[in-house]
Amino acid sequence: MNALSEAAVAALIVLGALFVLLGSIGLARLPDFLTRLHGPTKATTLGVGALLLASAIFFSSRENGGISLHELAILFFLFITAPVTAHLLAKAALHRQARVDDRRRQGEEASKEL
Amino acid sequence: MTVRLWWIRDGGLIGSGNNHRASGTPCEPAPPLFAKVPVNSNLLLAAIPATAFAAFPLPLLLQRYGRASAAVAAATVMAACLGLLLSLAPATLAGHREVARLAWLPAYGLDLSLRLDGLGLLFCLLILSIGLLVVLYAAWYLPASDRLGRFYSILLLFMAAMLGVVLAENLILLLIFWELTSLSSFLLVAYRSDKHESRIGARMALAVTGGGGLALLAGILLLGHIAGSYELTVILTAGERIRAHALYAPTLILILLGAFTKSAQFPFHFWLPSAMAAPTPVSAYLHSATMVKAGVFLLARLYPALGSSEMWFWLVGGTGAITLVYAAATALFRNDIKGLLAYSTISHLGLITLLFGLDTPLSIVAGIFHIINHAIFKASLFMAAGVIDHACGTRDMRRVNGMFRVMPITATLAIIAAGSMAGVPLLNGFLSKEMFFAETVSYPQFEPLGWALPLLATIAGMLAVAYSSRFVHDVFFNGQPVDLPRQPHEPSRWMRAPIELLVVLCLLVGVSPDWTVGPLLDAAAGAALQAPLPDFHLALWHGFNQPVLMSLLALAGGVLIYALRRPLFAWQDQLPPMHPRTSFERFYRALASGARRTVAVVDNGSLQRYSALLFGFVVLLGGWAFFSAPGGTGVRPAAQPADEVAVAALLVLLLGALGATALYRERLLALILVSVVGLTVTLTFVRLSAPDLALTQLAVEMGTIVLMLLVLHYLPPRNAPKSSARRLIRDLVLALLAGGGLALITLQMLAAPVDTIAGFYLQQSLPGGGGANVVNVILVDFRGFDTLGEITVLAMVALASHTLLDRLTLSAPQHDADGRRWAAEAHPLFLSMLMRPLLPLALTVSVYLFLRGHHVPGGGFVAGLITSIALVMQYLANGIAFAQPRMPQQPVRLLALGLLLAAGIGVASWPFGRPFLTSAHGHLPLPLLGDVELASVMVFDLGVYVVVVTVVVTVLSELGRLSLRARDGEAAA
Amino acid sequence: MEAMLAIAVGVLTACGVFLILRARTFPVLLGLTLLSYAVNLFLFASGRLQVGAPPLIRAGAAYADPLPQALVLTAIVIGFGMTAYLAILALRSLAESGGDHVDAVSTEDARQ
Amino acid sequence: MNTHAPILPILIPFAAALLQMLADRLACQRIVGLLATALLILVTTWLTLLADDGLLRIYALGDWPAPFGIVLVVDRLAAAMTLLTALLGFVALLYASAGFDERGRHFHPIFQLQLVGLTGAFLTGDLFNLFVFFEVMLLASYTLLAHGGGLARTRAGISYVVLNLIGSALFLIALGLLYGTLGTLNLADLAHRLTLPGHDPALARLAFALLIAVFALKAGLLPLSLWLPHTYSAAGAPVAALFAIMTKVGIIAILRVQAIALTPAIPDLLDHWLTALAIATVVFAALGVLTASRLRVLAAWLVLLSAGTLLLTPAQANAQVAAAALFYLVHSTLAGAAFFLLAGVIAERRGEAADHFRAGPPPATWLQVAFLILAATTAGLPPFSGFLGKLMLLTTLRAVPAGTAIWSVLLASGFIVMIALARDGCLMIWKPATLAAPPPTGVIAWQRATATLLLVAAGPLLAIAAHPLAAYAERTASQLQTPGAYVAGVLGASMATSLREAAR
Amino acid sequence: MLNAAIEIAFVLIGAALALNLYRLLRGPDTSDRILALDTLGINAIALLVLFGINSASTAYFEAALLLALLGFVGTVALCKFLLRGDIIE
Amino acid sequence: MIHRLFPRPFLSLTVFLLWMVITHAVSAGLLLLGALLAIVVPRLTRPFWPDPPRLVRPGQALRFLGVFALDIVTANWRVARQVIGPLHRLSPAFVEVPLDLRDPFVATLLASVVSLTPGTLSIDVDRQRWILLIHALDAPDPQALVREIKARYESPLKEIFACSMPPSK
Ligand code: NA
Ligand code: NA
Repeated sequence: MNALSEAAVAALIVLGALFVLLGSIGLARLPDFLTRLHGPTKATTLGVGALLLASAIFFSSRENGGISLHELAILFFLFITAPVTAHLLAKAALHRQARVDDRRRQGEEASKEL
Repeated sequence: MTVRLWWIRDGGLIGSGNNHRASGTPCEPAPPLFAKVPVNSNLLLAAIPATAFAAFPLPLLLQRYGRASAAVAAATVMAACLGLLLSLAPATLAGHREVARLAWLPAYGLDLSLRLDGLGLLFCLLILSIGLLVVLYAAWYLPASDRLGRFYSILLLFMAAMLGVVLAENLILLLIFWELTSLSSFLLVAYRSDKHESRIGARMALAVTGGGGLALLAGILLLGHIAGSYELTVILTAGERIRAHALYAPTLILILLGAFTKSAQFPFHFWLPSAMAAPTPVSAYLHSATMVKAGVFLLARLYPALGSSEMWFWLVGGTGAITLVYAAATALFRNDIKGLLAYSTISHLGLITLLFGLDTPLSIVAGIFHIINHAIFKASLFMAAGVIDHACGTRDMRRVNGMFRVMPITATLAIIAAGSMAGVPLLNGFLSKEMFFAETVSYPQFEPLGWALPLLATIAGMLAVAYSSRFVHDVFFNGQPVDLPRQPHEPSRWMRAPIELLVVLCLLVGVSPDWTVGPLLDAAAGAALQAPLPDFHLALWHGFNQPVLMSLLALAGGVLIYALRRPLFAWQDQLPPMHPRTSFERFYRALASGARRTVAVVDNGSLQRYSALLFGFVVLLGGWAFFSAPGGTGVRPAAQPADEVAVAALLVLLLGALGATALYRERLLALILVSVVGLTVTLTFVRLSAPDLALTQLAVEMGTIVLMLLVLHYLPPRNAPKSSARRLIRDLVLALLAGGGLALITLQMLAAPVDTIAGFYLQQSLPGGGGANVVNVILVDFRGFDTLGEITVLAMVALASHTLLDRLTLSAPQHDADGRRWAAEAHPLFLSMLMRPLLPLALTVSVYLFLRGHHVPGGGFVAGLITSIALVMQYLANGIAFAQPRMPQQPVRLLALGLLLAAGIGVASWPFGRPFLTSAHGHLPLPLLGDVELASVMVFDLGVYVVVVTVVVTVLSELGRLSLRARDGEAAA
Repeated sequence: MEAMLAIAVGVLTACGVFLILRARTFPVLLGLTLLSYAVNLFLFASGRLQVGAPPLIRAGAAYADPLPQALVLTAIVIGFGMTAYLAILALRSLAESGGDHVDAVSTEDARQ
Repeated sequence: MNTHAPILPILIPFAAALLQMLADRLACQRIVGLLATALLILVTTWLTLLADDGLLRIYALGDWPAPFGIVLVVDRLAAAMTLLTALLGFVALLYASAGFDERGRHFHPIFQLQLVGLTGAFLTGDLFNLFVFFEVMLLASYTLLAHGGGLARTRAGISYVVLNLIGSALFLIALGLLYGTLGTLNLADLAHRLTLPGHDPALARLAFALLIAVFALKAGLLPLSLWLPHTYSAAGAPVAALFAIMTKVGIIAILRVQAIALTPAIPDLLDHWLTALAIATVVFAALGVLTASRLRVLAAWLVLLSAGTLLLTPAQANAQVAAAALFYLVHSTLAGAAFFLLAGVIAERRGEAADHFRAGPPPATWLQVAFLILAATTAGLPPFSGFLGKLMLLTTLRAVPAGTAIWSVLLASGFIVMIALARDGCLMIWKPATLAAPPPTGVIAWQRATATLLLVAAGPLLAIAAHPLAAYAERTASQLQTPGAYVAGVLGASMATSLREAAR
Repeated sequence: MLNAAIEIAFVLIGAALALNLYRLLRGPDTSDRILALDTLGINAIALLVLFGINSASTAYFEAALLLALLGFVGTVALCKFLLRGDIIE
Repeated sequence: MIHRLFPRPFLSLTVFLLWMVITHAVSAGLLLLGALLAIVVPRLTRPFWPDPPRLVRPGQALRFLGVFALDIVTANWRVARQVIGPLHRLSPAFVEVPLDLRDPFVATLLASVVSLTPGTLSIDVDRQRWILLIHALDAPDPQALVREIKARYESPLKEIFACSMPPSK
């Protein structure tokens, strides 16, 4: 493993970890649910992405291994699933934030429609 | 079959390879006895009980041809037995002892061995001859509506058991017959099974005599242990050794318990009067020749082994004496004719017992003589009582009066028999009572209170005369009958015949004892004593001596007592009434309710109690086992340092677990916290070099969340009452003990030295198992059998989800725990859209993990879990209506297919001569593709995959389907 | 590392035991889940703890003990099946008794 | 086929279950089940006869030698227990085939898998594999217990499942501790290593103690057995009949572990507590017998009573005691099962009064006779198997340390059972209904009658065949109590016969 | 250099885990807790990747892949539960 | 022929690529297996994806991916600063984006892209009015955001999947 790739790996690792932390800081710090939701779903995506890139470079540059691309698969799945979780979380939070009375009315209306 | 049959004759004991006879004493052969006998005599002996037992169902089978056929069958069986017995009688009377033996359970000293000696002959004669009379009597006595087959069959069974008791050579065999008499007499007493008093009387008889039988069993086992054999031949010659043994006292007490309960000795006498609920023929039989006589028979039988000790004297003599007087006194006050007779039976058995307790050769002779006499007069008396009952419709002496005028013949017969009972001269009862008086007078070992015993005997004699007088006077004279249900009359000729015969015997024996019963008495007494007989001769008149004086006193005193009956009865009326039957029932009820309370204290029916007991037990047992180890082991230090990630993970885990526990009432929150724990455990597995575990744990975790949420939807929210403080403390203590204990054990184990078999797997995984992922090779190959069992378990869960959820209807809540209505949108768009590409991609990943699992983390389980969760997500995202029709149908067949794949490839190794589940693997060189790896375990793993997918999808979708049913239910309502 | 694992096992066990002793089916389910985590970790630990040595055969590598791993895997899967079974039973009990008490008695009965 | 004989008792019901799952028609399932169970009787009889040569038959699954692979070990004990399982299975299935199996789904495959679990548990020589078979057995039994539905079954089911899940957790802890201390899972290998130095003896003791606790839970030892009467009495008649052998799995496991591993190395592990608790179990069960208000509940208490009686024996570590215990085990299993079937048939005949101990239409004469015989058998009255079993136990247990207490409790419990059975039987069989009761319902299906009578007849038959049976039990016990031969046989034989070629 | 980077990264991710935990316990709503759980899962992927680089082993790959593929199932199910109560309908 | 084998070529390609990526090795056997999966898996799962949109411009799709990746990186910096910066400066807002798209799957893709791009989060799609509801962490000018999303993401997606027209049904 040459120095360049080692440096790149090291930088990406720190960067990735930093973004992971940032995401969690957002989660802990931001004032309400919807803003909190932005933190982790964004920053962690890039954080994990950077770490995965580091991993790809790391394993690709080792003597015996070929090019390591399987980290891409992880990223790929994260990208498919992250919006879904964000979407459902947002929906759930909005559902729960609405006042009970409103919701009950809404639910009744919905059941009328049905 | 290793049952061997052999017969031996005369004495010598054939060893039965018994290695359980703990005592090292060799079995001493009995001294050869007496004369030559016909060759097949032991077969004849065996035939007596064999016939009885084989033929006892005969009346029941023949009853369809009428009562007469049943009676004739019973009589024939008895007569046949009697014939067999009589053919052996001459030799026996000559002093010969016949022994027959058939192996049954020789290792435990139990053989079917029989003996016929004088004692046995005497009892057999009584059993069979009185039995015949009872059969005859019953045929006329029992109402025409009875079909009698059942009655005679039970009677025959009872008779057979009695024959067995008196003919047994092996003491355990004796006990077997003994308990059979209890059992069959239970049936006889309960003959009128629809009557409450019959059932209770029968149960009391069984409880007392059967319970005594248990004591007897224990005593016999001890006796056999002491003597080294259960064969009488051995035991009867081992008296010295037995009496000297440390276990003599418990042995004697246990055996006496058996004898006393059976022969209704005080304080176990109470069952006998209640057993009068039996039909009178049965009473006649039980009281005279059988049942109660079994008890005194046992005393006579074991006298050479157990008698001749101070303990014997005090226990046997004391019990006999008390019973004699107590029962005689009680008899006087009974208003029921059968009650009076029953207590007189008890009293006479006390007399016999007392005679045996006096422990002199002559007292034994007298005891046996009185057994004969009592049998004869008591049978006739009961039959007479039956006649009266039959004729009058009641047995109450306050109503039955003046019967002499109505049935003079029966009355005469009864009066003679009662005379015998009272000990009036010229009758047989007088003779044995005289012998008894003589024995009390001459008893050598009773010096300081030399007058007490004769006094007691005289008082008992007076009482006997008194109750006999009452029987005679109150029934046959004493004015007019009062308010009888029926118009009394003389009984039919045949019903009276047995009584006539017996009364004639009373007279004959009374007048000429030597000529009538002399030889029989000699033989019986000789067998009982196992020693030369004492010098005695039976005669009516031995001159005017002390016994005669006592007899006269008794007669006079008895008449006097009866003359004073009015004040006596009045006095007795003030006494608190005694009802053994209700007392027994009360005793049983108290026992049952005590049991119920105790059981309820221990078992409150609550799972929480059960679980707490289980945990508590394990903690205690584990603590004891650990700390009782020889050479205490201190806590060893841990080996590897912990890094910051481990600390962080531990923190997460602790918070998750403790949070879930503290907040368990917030169910959803607790579930989330538990998932956090699961995630941490997954990471722990990854960290500690177990990637396969991590994959499995993770996939299972997802399945578990879905499962729990499906359940949580229905479980009623927040209605659980809080646990009490005591309960909380108990649970906390248990939890801390269990947790702390396991933590300490974990530390201790991790630091303990060990040398495992793991090396074999690591070494053989590639060459033998063809895979680099050792965990997978273990799962599908080294320990594939475990995996087969495991998927069987899973398959059953799926089957059970069908079984248990079939047609189950639950009502789903209309709003969440905070009262919100549910969101309107059932299937959010993003979810349902993004799940569409995810399914093929997840499938691809699971194919990867499946195919490569033999070399990298993965395998059938993980692949199956991923596939199934991807499929379950289809249900979740798009609903059952969308997903269900698209799934493979017939899950049960799929399960079978999966199991078949796994087991089928296992069987495929059979043609190659290899055991089940032997794997094969190899490389197939193909053009273009190079070596393709093939392994039979792939098929196995495919089976695993199929089962896992089917199970997870089936279970979760079955649970999901509940809501459809709930909705249908609401729509219908 | 050993101490960490021991603490984890101990706490999971304690929490599991406490929850299993509750009166409602759902906490019992959670308790059994926690207990099975503890048990799986313990069983796993019987092969001792090793970092970075998965039992995948490669030249010149050190390996963790594979056997406990296989056993734990079996235990995890069976445990899942059992949890599912108990969950189903809890629902059945709910349908039949109308409540979620472990003794399938109604709340009023349980208080008495 | 001779080579594969040891695994047939597992594979036959397994194959039957698969066939039944494939052919979902009830009629087919019945035929397959009955045929398979009959075949199982034949095969296990044959195996029992084979095993009587005293040799161990080791079947190394996957051709991997013990202790690395799983081995089935057939000795007299294992073979005889599979035979008992097969007999019981056939009778219970015959009974169930008259309509009970229609009361829910998948009765037949689960029944067969229950047999798989039982035979596997008796045959396996590997403790983790035993765990797996326990799970198979228990899951099947959970489901069979619930078969037919009803709140009582569900209630009993939850207790049963939760307690057994705790038991499973305990089993795994014990296994982990065994592996972590001794490094192996094969019973013979464990016994072997236990005698060698170099392990932590306290941990090994603890591990075996926990193992025994798990078995004791299955076996019904107080205070772990409070669930048992509820569970057994809630189950349907044929299911409860089959359950009669389930406590025996625990007892056999204790006997085996004690004989093979504990006696040579940790002889005092069962001292002081097992016999005391067994005595407590007997006392408790005898009290329970007095509280029963219907026949099936009584039968359940009797199962507990026999379990307690059997648990008196392992701590004695004595071949003669074990032989007596084995005879008693066979007797009590069959008698217990018979009681459940009889309760079912009587309940059917008495309409609303069912098997309650109260007045009602009297059952047919043959049922009365059957009840009497069975009651006598169970109460230990001669001349049936119960008496002989008790005789053997009393004979062999006289000289053991707690002999007097054991004698007292055995005799007293016998007395209580006798008076309770007399009372309850009188009420149920003889007490006529005061009001005009509904007439007995129809005829009893021949399958049920046959099954019941077969089991009732076992009492007399066992007594008649007592000598050969006791002799087999004695040979079985002496083989069981020769741990050296077992260890050498399992570890040696499989090594010699089946190390596969390195080339493969 | 690489080792130092990894050490730093471990600390950073450890801190992230702690923050997740804070949110998990703090709430205030169940949806916040679910979000924290979800983030915990994603951070765990980062941790796994880091483990892989640290020990130069590909044995962590499958676990990370699976977490990415299945980690959202729990979140989705929990959200659906909050929304509809019935997660499979 | 090709169409027969690969009725959903884009999905088949994705499966094949995924396979090659995760197997982490190249051999003839694996390639063949990958091809096999590319045929079999889409067929097996076809019932679960009844109405997939058709990818008509693969080239543009690649370019779109590039833009998207770049956006993620740049926007991340911004969000990172916002997260650690003073929170009162943020002006979070709900923004409604009227859609020209009429395909639910493509709309979902758009929503995903919006979600994955830092600072914005798709909340829901109103399928009656075809409006994408977005929550933005800091949106001082909502209309600018709407324009940016429509221009940067919606119109390329429309072209890639050829789904600007309302569906015929
Ligand atoms: Na009178
Ligand atoms: Na549902």
